[in-house]
Amino acid sequence: MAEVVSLQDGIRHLLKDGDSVALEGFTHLIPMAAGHEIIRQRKRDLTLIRLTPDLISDQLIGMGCVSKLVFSWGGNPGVGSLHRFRDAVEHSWPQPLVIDEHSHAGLTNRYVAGASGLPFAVMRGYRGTGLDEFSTTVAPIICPFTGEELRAVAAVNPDLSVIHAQRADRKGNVQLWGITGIQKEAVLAGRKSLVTVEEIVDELDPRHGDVILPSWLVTAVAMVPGGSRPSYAAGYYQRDNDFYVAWDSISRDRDTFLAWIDENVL
Amino acid sequence: MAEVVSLQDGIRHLLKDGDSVALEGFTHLIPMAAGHEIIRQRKRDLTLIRLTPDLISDQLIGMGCVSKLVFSWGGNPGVGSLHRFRDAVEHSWPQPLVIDEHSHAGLTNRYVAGASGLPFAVMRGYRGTGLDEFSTTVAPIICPFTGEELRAVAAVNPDLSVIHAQRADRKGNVQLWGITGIQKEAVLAGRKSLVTVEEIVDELDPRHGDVILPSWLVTAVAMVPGGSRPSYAAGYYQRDNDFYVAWDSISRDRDTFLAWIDENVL
Amino acid sequence: MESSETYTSDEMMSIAAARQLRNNQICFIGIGLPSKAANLARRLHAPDLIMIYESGTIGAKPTRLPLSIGDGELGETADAIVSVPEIFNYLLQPGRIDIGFLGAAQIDKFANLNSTVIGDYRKPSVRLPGAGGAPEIAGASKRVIVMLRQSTKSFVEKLPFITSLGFGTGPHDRKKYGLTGSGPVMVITDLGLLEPDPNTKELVLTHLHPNIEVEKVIESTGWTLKVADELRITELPSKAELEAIRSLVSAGS
Amino acid sequence: MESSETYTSDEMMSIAAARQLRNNQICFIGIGLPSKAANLARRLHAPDLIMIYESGTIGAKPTRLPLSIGDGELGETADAIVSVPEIFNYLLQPGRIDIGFLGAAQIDKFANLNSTVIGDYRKPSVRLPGAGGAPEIAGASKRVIVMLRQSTKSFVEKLPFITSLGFGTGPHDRKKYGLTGSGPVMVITDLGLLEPDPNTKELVLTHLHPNIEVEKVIESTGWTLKVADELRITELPSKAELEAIRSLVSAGS
Repeated sequence: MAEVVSLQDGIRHLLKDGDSVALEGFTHLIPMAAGHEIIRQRKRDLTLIRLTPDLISDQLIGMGCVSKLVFSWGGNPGVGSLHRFRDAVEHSWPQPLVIDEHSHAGLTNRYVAGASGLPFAVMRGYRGTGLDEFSTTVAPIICPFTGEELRAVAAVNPDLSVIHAQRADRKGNVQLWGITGIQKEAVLAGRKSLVTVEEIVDELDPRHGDVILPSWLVTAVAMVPGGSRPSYAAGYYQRDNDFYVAWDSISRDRDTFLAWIDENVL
Repeated sequence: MAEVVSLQDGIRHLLKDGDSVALEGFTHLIPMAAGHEIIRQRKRDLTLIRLTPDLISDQLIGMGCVSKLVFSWGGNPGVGSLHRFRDAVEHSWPQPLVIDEHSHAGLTNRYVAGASGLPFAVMRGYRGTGLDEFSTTVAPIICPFTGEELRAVAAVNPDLSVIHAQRADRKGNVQLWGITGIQKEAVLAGRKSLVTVEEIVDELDPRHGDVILPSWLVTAVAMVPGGSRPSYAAGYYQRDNDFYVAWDSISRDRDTFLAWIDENVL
Repeated sequence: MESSETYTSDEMMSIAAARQLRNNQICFIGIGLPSKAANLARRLHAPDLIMIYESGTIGAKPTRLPLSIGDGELGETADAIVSVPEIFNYLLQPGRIDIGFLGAAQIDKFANLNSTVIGDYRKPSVRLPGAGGAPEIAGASKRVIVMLRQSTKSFVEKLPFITSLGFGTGPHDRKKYGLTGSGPVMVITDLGLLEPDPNTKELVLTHLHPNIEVEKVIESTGWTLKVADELRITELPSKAELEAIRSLVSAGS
Repeated sequence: MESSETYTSDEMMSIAAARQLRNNQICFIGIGLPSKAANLARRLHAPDLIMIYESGTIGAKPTRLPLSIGDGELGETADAIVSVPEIFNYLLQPGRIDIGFLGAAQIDKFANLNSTVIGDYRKPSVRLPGAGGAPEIAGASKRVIVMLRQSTKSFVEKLPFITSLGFGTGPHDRKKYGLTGSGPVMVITDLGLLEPDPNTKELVLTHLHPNIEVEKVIESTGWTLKVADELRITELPSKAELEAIRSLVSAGS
């Protein structure tokens, strides 16, 4: 059964240096506050796993928390580059960044395999692309019935999976709705999981399109109102698109970036 | 886009002798009326695919529509045997019945593979059991990353997949809720699909837990109120448990069975 | 030791099974005897037992005993309903289930189960319903509990068909076949309880139900049944247990 | 032929792209230029265009141009929201998408796309965002339409990295690599339209946008560009098209 904890305690007890950590949320419900707590606790040598590394990944990378990134699209959606990500890959600042790069479909299926207790998943894809050549977590596999060649992708099972959701009840049952992306699979693939929520309520009344994560599938829940800003939480607040645009200039320069983190996160 | 048709026309135009046809619905929303229409149209040599062949399968088998059954549990839930199924397997009455037998997990993953455009799916299971020995649609597969031996199950892609749902709109968008079982995968795995519905409405207002099948994923929709009886349709009518119990004595004897079909279906 | 009330052997079996379940356990429930026992446990000492049915309901709290594993009340009272692929791939296969709770038509001394055929598979004398969820429940649940009535027809030397693997031919087969759960921990019958020997994994009679003679159990077993040195007697059904089981109304009735 | 109104080359590109979409088509929409063109088509001749975004929204009808593929309004106006695994495995992979609509940083003469790096993969001079959904959109959609601005930096002889396969090295590679869709049918730029030669699959300039000289297109291409014998001129943006594109308000603005 999930334990209700503070964000600080959740990150302190569930994540240690050197761990792999998934932070998921597809534009919506990105666990930004949890990422900031990781920065504040100065976790090091993390393998960060995320389909769409965006601002929170840029911040974690820029602050030197991440030594390896497993991802499938690393940009600022609708705006452009992630400058801290680029600086790490192009100039090893503040430290070298190892990458394990996939397509969305590929990393998605790696989570599905991880959530399913399988060592790999099968898919069409990769063949003929550079991704096939460079990734060590993609391999050929032959259909035993048709002889067709497909691709296997290795399961991903993060040491800790972190998501943000709208609500939990006091028993730790979690409810999220709207665009729920890959979050269910991320939590199920994780060896442990931490869910930050907008609020903890007595009862989870049904919401259309909701995904329920029963308490026994979650390790810990922490109440963090606004925990997804500048991403959004449907039913609570909107996406701060202006901040996403502003991030481009904040993050472009190392000193500006560090000053922003110093003022806004630390 | 799905066409709105009569049940009679739907079965007539979408299903021909010798086809494979999935009828899905897990206790809930079983497409009984569609099965009866198949009997009335005296379709022959069908491969019937169904996780839980129950009364409708018993009737189709007993009426000689089915030459092959792909299934994972063939009983009358909570009651006992399916006597027509047993009679076909044990005494080839009214004709021999070829079976391709799986576990629920196995046939489920065959639908998942079929829905996913893959020739097979990977799972843990079958090893050490008689199912592994007798099925030609299960094969060993080795994980290219860990060397672990698992099982591949062949995709199933029915010529026609039939389900029953609560509602559709006039454009053919389908909405079902409650226990929705394997129906989404069955429709997506089908080369064609027919959905019978309790009613056709102007607008599908949201229902908690609903599954939406957009019109462009469905071939045809037919309005058949009560089309699931004696199974049930959440929000419309309850399961007729008495009839499930009564079926045991109706179906035990060939003549009683034929008389019942004559009176109630033909 | 006499009961203050009379009870049937089926009631004893269900009560003995219900006692094995603990509150907050995650149980994957087969239909029939297991479903009855689990719902009985919910009314007694395990109100927060989390029942999972293969139709997709998680945490259902039915007021009546469901006739089928997809009854309407299971859906209406569930904490969540998920698709059948999620039940098997996301919840069962990764080993998240504490107790897999199964019935069967036949069992052998290594707790392998048959629910497929009597006789030859290709020309059976009795065609049974088949596997359903059982093989993977038996394979992937952390622990498995089996319930079936004991007779020489059901407790057999050699199964005509292995639907669900218990321990195969001994202590090494589960590993050999890559099964991730630890397998059957108890077989509950109308006569007593059997548990696998920790070393050989052969079933051993460890408990007799009240007023059952050990000879009766041995005679009702199709192999030479091993009996524990310290054979214990199952506790009599309590008044509360009997009241609870008799108040379980089936949805079909 | 002069337009009665002035317009930018980006507007021409978006309008030319929007014209390629038909009502009721199922389109898998990449963010950026394709999203703008698809939403423009919805406001013009294709109100029932079914847009699929990789975040999981099916049939979204946004009133503003989304900044991201997971904007709130996409979810709120969708016919259905599904999980990301469903989008890729159930909808894209089996070939249910009519048009895969992609942007890229670079393209080569066989319509292979790069959105990963400029320079060496292990030590890139410019690290781009990467693949996202593009490789499988390019592989599995029935047909693919590509949009990117034309220059010798973007239209290159040899890609540093193939993120998404167009035709590989010629007409046989899609089959060889098991790609199920038929591949790119058109590349829409700010200068004109390119289409693959039916036999060689090499891109051929088939349309010039109004007031663009063919020499300009050839100079803006990093390989020796083939030009169709019958080079046609794209129709001028209509008043309605220009009004529609200018009324597209971005969610970010």
